[in-house]
Amino acid sequence: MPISDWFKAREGRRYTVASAEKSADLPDGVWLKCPSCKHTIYQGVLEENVYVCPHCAHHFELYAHARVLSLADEGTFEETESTLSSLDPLRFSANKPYTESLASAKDKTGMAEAVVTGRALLGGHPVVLGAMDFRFVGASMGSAVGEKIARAFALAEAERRGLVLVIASGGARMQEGMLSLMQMAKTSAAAERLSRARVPYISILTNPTYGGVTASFPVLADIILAEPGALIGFTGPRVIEQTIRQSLPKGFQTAEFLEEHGMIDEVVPRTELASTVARVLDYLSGPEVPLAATGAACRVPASTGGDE
Amino acid sequence: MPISDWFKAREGRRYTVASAEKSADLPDGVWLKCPSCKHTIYQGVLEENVYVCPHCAHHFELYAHARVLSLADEGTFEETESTLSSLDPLRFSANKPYTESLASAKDKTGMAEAVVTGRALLGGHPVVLGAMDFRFVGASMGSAVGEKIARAFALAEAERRGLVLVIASGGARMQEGMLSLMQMAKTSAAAERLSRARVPYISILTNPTYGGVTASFPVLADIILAEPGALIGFTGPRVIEQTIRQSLPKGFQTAEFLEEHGMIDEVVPRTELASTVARVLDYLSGPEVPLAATGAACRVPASTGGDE
Amino acid sequence: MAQFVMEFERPLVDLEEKLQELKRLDLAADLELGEEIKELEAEIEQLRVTLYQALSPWERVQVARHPGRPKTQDYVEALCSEVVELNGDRLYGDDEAIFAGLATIAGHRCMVIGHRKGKSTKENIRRNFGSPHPEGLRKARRAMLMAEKFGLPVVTFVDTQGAYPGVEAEERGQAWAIAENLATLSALRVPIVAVGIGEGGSGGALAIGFGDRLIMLENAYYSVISPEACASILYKDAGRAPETASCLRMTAEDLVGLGIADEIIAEPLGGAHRDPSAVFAAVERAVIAALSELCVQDADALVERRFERLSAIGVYAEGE
Amino acid sequence: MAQFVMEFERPLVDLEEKLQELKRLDLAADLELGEEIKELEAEIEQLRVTLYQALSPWERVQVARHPGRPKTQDYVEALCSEVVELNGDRLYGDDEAIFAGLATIAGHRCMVIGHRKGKSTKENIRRNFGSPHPEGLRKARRAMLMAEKFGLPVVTFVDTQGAYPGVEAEERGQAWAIAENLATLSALRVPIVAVGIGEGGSGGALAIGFGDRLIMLENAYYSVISPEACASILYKDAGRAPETASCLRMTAEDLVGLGIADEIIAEPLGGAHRDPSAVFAAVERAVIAALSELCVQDADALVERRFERLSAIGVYAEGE
Ligand SMILES: [Zn+2]
Ligand SMILES: [Zn+2]
Repeated sequence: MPISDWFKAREGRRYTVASAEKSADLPDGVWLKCPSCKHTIYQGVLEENVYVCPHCAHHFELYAHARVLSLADEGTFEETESTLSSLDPLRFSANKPYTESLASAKDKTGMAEAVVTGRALLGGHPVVLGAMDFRFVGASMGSAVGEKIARAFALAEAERRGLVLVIASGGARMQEGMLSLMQMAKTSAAAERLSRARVPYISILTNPTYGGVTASFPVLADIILAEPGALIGFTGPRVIEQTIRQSLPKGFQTAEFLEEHGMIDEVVPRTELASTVARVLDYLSGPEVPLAATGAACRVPASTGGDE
Repeated sequence: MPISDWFKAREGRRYTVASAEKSADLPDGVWLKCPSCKHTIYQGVLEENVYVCPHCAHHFELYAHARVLSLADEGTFEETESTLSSLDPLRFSANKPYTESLASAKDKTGMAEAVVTGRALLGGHPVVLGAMDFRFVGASMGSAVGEKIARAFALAEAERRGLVLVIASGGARMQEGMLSLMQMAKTSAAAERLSRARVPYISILTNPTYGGVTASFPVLADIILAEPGALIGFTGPRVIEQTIRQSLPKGFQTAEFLEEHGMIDEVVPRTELASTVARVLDYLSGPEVPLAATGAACRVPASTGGDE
Repeated sequence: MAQFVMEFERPLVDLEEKLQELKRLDLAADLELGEEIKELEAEIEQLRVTLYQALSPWERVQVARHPGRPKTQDYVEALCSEVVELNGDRLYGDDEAIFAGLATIAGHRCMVIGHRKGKSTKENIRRNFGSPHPEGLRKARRAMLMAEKFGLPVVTFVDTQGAYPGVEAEERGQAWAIAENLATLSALRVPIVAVGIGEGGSGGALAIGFGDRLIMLENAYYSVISPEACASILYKDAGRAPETASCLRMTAEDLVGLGIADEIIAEPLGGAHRDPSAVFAAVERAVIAALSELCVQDADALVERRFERLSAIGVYAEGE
Repeated sequence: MAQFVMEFERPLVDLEEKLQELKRLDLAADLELGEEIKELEAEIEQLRVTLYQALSPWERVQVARHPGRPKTQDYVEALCSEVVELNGDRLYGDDEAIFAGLATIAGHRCMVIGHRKGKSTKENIRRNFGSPHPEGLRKARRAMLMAEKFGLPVVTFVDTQGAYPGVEAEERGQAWAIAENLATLSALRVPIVAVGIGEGGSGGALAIGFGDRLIMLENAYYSVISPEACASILYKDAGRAPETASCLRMTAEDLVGLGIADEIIAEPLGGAHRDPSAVFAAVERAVIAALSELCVQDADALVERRFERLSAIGVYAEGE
């Protein structure tokens, strides 16, 4: 079913779908303006096209739930840990109390935290699927995000499901101080465990992916994909400019720049993400029996011919 | 005992010691001229100083047997595989027959092949020790050199002795064609086995170390040392200049250049090599019981205090 | 583009051109040149066989370097489906001289790695004529380790003049990158099938160019040094490469004789470029046969056999 | 070099200078100023205690950044013997902002890794003020893996403002290098003891800065973001760093409270630079105590406990 119907079916939750949908309270059939090419687009068309402008391929921001639905086989996504949420362990109140930031983020998004995780099928493969939502305190990683990510890794390992995570983040959540920084170590430890269990892990870097989050679980994936034009880096461009007192090269920190510099596997348009991930899983998701038990060198013995 | 006495004690073998010794047939007490600073040096002094010029620290070429003796604890070196030597499997005779090159190399050096290997103690540690001799067909690696190197790795693994190899080479031995190229894979495979057995391996790169030899076992060591000023690389400087049609940067491919580029651990003057290697072995050579058998996280439990 | 003519095939090409001319006459003037044409065709056929059936090593090198010869990307396109290309070494850069990707060959899911020469000058510049930098070899190594992690056999296509001999390649550790690939290939716990499809230039070829099977195309070569460089060293005259090409024993047949290659795939008369699709089919059959045999083997035994196979390479004497 | 004076200790330094003056007068003129001197000394002592015994977080940050504060190389010199330095990542370069080496601490053979700030402007430029590039972090990782291979415990000294925020660092994968270190540290099969000796700036610190024990010097800090950067973001005014330094809970005491650090080593009044040798002795005792406990543990259990320790970090709510 179309994403909007799915949401209607879950009334009471105020999920929104994508950044262009800010006019969604208007009657059906509303037209939206692409910020890049200035074309007006019928909303239904945009929705069908996973919020990629059909005229200039501009990728609108896609919110976490919509993202997850855009990747999962229809009707298969089941959310996990949906009630896990942040506290305010530091009683952080510089400028604006952290509790206020959290409350307004919850109100704006209808989410309990900045990441959605769950079980799903993807191209027929059982996976654990997660996506981050930049509207929620910049999708920064505090204790709750770190814990949800770590549990996603643990679930993938326990059930030997491929893990697919869609990343967007401004970095660590400074309002949780060192608890936030340590989530980098915690999620990287979880990623290392999954890797040693030889369960496949694919990350999809979207705009923007920065700071301490970039420097942890997202870049430890077996296959790293990124959306066209997404800005990805450790240090933000303004800080770098202040440090080196020079302007930055053109295209710096774009997905395409990172591909050229050997850091990611492929820049994939959003419309092809689901099929690309499914194809990768065809290769990396094997039968449930671990290799060691069979002794054979390969996952797919010659006699089976290959197509599962 | 001094190196020259050791050689006298092994009469019948026509080992020579170092490049400066070409005047060794003159009576004792001969004076030699340093090609770098032009000082004349009493040969005995040069010998005591491991053939390093006491005035300018120029490192004279040091032949394989002298090299081995300069590293081993006195009187402990026992040669292995001393009779292993090359054949002419390709009946290679472009310009000059390979058999002739081999015969004249044997005649000139008194060696059966371009590498000397054996058991020894080094700083009290049981080791397998090897050194290559540039005078022997440019210390290029044919089947015999590859086999001797592979056996040195196997011996080190079997007896859990640290492996110390002193490298000098012009590269693969083209007169053995593909048999020579495949020695790169064969010796690298041997190095990988030793590494997985967690037996320490230290290589010492000396002038010159080039070509297919560089690109195999020497750079797979746990610790890579090099002599000051030694030229080390994959492609020789002349070929690179012809390819890029530019002159090369100053200091290109020197040991110091490689250290700056992160490829080697330390440039160590020849006079300090034995003590440096011994110190490394203090750390990496453990008790004979493999770690796995004890379960403990560290080689040296706290209670023993450390000094063996 | 005009047909590229190798020097040694000039007499044949001349006859072929004459034949084309006769045929045009035949059609245009409706003359009865049938007999002449038939005779010429027979002559051509005989010359073709004479010329191509016993190519000298140096002539084979020319064929291996023929610009129209099928390249790694042609094999990937012809043999592989469901390709997912992997980019980058995750350390420094992405080297377009090396291809790495997940791919399916006749139902076998594999990791495919190959040197990637260009087909035009422009493409060749981008791909550095198929001569890898360290980052290309490190990308290949990443692919090998991924294959091992997920139990996928590795299939490599070898076609390079060698690792790139440049300043930056040396600075970033060309020798280190090659050696680490050799060590990794030697102990990788999945089957490795290497196919020599064109040039096999020294360490840059070897860094992805050996395993449990080495399959050589009839005119592919594999050598410790290029015949020209060898001639330069020995004779100070690169022009004597035809001689050194023979001395170096670098042909497919030589490699089987030396116990290094396992199998030779016959090429169409004149070379693989004369009938690529026949070559693709033959390569696919050979690769599949090798995989079918290797994939069911126990991983420990596989690695042990590979080690023994490598260890056995070499001819030397022992004893006084 | 003139004593570096932190702003908050100016009143104390003024009194100390006055005392020196009095003492010079006393000696020169042989006057009986004994009483005045004694009084001033008592006053100074009291002020010193008042001033230093309850430093604010922002004052601690100043102490942690004091140019005379002992640095990694001072600890290596004071605590370690038989040092063999390791250079290079074997991939791209050697980063002097990171030290790695085999070293013996009171009989314990270890792998020591640390951020290395310079002691002079010239040295700081060479060492990039202790802010690592990816190649420095990759050298550290190589050292970690070598330690694991040969069963050596890892001891790290953390002292950096952070990973270097430059164009080339981004190009060569700063985030990738940090993340790989985190993954490696999390599963390394030897004990890891990290010591916060000065600044603990974000990911660049964390990349060598956690393990089985985290020991903090009293005035060392460890933070997700520098107080200045935090103030810039929140108030558009870096000058309000004293406030954010408190909010961020970045002191040694805070870290113990949060369950992240295990232990605090007291510093001499005024900071470690006032009596380095006492600090070296205390650090050595703490490191040795940790190693003695960790080195006899079973490697599997060690890694499992480290994972559980990391997994337990975080404060969150569950349930509607
Ligand atoms: Zn548009
Ligand atoms: Zn001299």
